Amino acid sequence: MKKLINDPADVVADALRGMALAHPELRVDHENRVVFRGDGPRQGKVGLVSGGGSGHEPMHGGFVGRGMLDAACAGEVFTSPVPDQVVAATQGVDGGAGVLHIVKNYTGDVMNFEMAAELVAAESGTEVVTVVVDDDVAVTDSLYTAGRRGVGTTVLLEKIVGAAAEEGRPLAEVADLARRVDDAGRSMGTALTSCTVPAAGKPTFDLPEDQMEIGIGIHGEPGRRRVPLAPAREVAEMLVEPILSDLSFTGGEGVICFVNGLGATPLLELYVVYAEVAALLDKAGVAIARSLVGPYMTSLDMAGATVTLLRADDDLLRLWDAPVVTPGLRWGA
Amino acid sequence: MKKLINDPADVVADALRGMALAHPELRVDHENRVVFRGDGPRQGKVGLVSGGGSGHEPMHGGFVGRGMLDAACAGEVFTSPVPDQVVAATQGVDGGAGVLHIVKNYTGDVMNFEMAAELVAAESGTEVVTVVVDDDVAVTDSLYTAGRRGVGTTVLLEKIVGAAAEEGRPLAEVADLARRVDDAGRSMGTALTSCTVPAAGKPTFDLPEDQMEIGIGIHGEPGRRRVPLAPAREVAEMLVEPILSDLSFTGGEGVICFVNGLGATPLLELYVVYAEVAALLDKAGVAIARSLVGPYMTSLDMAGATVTLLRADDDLLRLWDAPVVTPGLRWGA
Amino acid sequence: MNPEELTAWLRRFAELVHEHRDELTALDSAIGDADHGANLDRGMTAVLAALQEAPPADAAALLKKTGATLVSKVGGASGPLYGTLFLRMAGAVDGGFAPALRAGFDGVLARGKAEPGDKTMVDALGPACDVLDAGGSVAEAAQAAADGRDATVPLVARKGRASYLGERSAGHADPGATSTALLLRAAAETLR
Amino acid sequence: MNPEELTAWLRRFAELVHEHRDELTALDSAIGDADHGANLDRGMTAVLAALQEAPPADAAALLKKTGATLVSKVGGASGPLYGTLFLRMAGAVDGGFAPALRAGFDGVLARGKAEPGDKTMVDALGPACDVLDAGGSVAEAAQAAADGRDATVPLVARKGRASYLGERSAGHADPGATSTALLLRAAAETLR
Ligand SMILES: Nc1ncnc2c1ncn2[C@@H]1O[C@H](COP(=O)(O)OP(=O)(O)O)[C@@H](O)[C@H]1O
Ligand SMILES: Nc1ncnc2c1ncn2[C@@H]1O[C@H](COP(=O)(O)OP(=O)(O)O)[C@@H](O)[C@H]1O
Ligand SMILES: [Mg+2]
Ligand SMILES: [Mg+2]
Ligand SMILES: [Mg+2]
Ligand SMILES: [Mg+2]
Repeated sequence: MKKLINDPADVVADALRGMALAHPELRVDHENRVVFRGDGPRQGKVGLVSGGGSGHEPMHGGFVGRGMLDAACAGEVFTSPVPDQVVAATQGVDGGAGVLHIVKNYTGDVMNFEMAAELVAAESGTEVVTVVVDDDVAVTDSLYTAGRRGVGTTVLLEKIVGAAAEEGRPLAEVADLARRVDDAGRSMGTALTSCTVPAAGKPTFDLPEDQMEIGIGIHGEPGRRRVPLAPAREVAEMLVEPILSDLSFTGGEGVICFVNGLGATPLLELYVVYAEVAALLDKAGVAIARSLVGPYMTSLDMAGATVTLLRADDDLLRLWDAPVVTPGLRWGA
Repeated sequence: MKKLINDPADVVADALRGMALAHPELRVDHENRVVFRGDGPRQGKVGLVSGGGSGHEPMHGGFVGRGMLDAACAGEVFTSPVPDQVVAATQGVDGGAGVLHIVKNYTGDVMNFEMAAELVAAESGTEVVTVVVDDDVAVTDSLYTAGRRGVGTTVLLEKIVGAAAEEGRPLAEVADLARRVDDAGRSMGTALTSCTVPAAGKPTFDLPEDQMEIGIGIHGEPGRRRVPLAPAREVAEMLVEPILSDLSFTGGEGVICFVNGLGATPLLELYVVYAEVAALLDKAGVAIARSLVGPYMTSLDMAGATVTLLRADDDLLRLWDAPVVTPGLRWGA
Repeated sequence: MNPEELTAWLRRFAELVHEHRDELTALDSAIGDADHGANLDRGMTAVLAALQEAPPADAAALLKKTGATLVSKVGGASGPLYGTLFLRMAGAVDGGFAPALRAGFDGVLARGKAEPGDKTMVDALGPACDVLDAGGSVAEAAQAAADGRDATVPLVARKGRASYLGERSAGHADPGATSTALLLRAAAETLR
Repeated sequence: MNPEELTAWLRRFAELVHEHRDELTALDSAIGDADHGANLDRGMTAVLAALQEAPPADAAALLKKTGATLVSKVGGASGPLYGTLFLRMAGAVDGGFAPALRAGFDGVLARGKAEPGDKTMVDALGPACDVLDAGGSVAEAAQAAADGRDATVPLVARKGRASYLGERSAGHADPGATSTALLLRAAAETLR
């Protein structure tokens, strides 16, 4: 295992120390491993709390700040945070207007956030609403599975809903918006390599030099199928086609097109992929209203990319364009 | 070779297409492979032109925009741009106040920019001043070498000098400032893996699972020495110590501390490294005034990091804090 | 049940988890995210430390502390599930091991909403409870749990992250069922 | 010299570069940045295309076009250096191959400021010029270039990116010296 870390058991704590030092505008609760806005809690503002396993940086801690999250809980690598963390985050962002939990759809995340919400309900008067993000079209969504994973739409949702909360919209409205964003977003990913969980010390799976995985998630799991390595043009097709056939993106205001790097794929390649995705969307008659290209939701040192399309309307685009000041995403201020 | 690309021969052209599509605020001259500000040339403003081989994204094309570069020339992967590109860039940003060429100190870059400057001088009245960045303490700076490589300081310099040019300062002053920044910046890097040049198809060098290179540059070259894989704490020491012993950073306004990822190293690890670097600086009595952590100057898919320290004064910090609106670096607007 | 025998059980479970940490991680690598071994090892280490620091006075308090520690130290799917198992056992331990484990199992079902055959820890825990309820010995329950674990091999997962793999999840034992088989094996070795 | 024989030389050089592309890249991988093979192959392919598209009327025009094409298609260190070599040859080709090559060599020295023994293309080109100036044959010059290339193996580089490696640059032939040896070999095979 080749990583710039100290003891694998300390990686999350060490990285949080670095984050706190690099971003004095944030407040990091090292005991509970929660990253807070330095200027929170803000009275009368709905608090946005997210979190998940570590290893996806900048998601979620890097999205804490004005116009996005109020707090993010950092679990162990690929392990959802524990309820205590979520309780601490929820109480720490409570400005009297209630708290929204943004949870990616993984059994562990859902259960731990659920237990936290139960604890908060038992202990305090803070109103908590939970929205679960499930946008990965690689997973068959049926009664007989844990449902779709939450992947790239999470980043877009945290930005858009963060802007709405910043405007002072009430909890019910913010939660509705979050559900609307989740409904309108779809993602699909590919991996050229696996990744190495520090505590495991070796790659989660082996992928021969001439093969790639299609339909992977962001936890180093193998995908739905293994295919021969293909040019970016064909890879883009394998990612875009299932998204387009799952939901109609034509008409309206166009889409926010998000090409995400999984940690070990350089920006050069992401731009190559973006060019191919854009060409496919053009052919399909889907207009790109906004785009985001970069490593925003990673999977440790996995090489690969995910594509997310979010069907946008004027309201969503306005919220997307609103100022955001976080370590991971910043514009307008 | 596992890359999300099409034909290796097309990778730069394909990525520039993606960049142009993802950033409509830029203007990309695909024939000359130059990325321009969409709103340039700006009358009366010194034009800043940089460039180099591709494979370092977001450097340099991603640093084109308000408050930073006016144009960036994209060479083939790891191959400096040709004079024609630099001439096109120079002419395209000429707003009547002269043009600064920011060149990283590599023989190829220096010669190609030099030939371009000769051509511009012969063809037009545009005044061109060249500043060469040479900040890599891994390279012995003596009369008997090509001198130090230009690495991380380049990013900080382009930001700071970009802000000064945006203020309307004259060419001589902007060039002086650039030299001052170069003088005040030092860098050192490490690699855990080599990288694969697309046209070469295999890693530039082999690095056993238990070894790392210290003193690498950003072109996949081996470094000054190979050492056993070490914890981040010790790696940080191997990078920071040579910088501190090359130039005094104590006293004054402190430093801008830049921990850079080389393309395949995830942000999680960069924060771990940053925490260790910050601890070492604290011990050495060096105050961190500002920080930058992320993959801003990459070396294709190399795993590793570089550390850059820039001795800052109030003027530099004010220019660092000034608004910048580029795909790769953005704040204040 | 007295706190001593329960402590012995938990100690042995912690030992087994530690010994099988890499195996659990390898199973979770095949069909999950490679953290199950680290998760349970971290959790049970914390449990032993908590019990050591302030030994609970009775069986119920001990199980409660165990469950609470797992909930607050493990995370992931196994944290809430193993945590709930012990927390619910605490409420039924007065009746002995069998009804306590059944209550814990019901908690796991309520929390995780998995059904038998979904390729989860339920497939090891359920058969063990059935054996105990039918008057079988703890050793027989441990065997049932081990058989349940083995029976997960051919299954296609329908719960947890293994379900994302679809057909590709078949051919591997479920990590959670494997750790649950260790839990019952520890019981067989320490409880009468 | 007539354009035909120069064209034959350049064609053969392009062929040799293409054949040795991987070898040049491997040498540049050892002590550089793994692009020398691709750089020269791209450049010479462009040169052949340019000469094909509009065949220059005389030797000087042909060499000028070759140099200009290399300058605008190669980049890196080798683009300006090989480009300058041919551009300067154009000005001296009336005197024949030997003075032309010497003029080109002077251009390379002026542009790159390397000295003999710095482990660069200078170490292959210099000896070849010396042989020609002393009245040797092109074949003898090619041999001198090859020997010069071989002599770069033990050297520690002091120019170009190989110099960053310090002592570690010793033990490998210089890529530019190697391609220059091919240039002279092509000359030996095509020029009298
Ligand atoms: N809904 C569920 N009900 C019961 N057990 C489950 C459920 N989901 C997952 N599990 C169990 O949890 C195990 C995985 O635990 P672990 O790897 O620690 O958590 P995670 O899946 O969050 O990484 C699975 O092997 C399975 O036995
Ligand atoms: N200053 C110099 N003078 C002469 N030749 C040089 C000089 N610097 C580099 N070279 C030659 O250029 C070769 C490298 O060319 P190439 O790999 O194409 O460019 P780059 O080094 O920019 O990647 C070296 O092997 C060396 O022979
Ligand atoms: Mg997990
Ligand atoms: Mg090069
Ligand atoms: Mg797991
Ligand atoms: Mg080279």
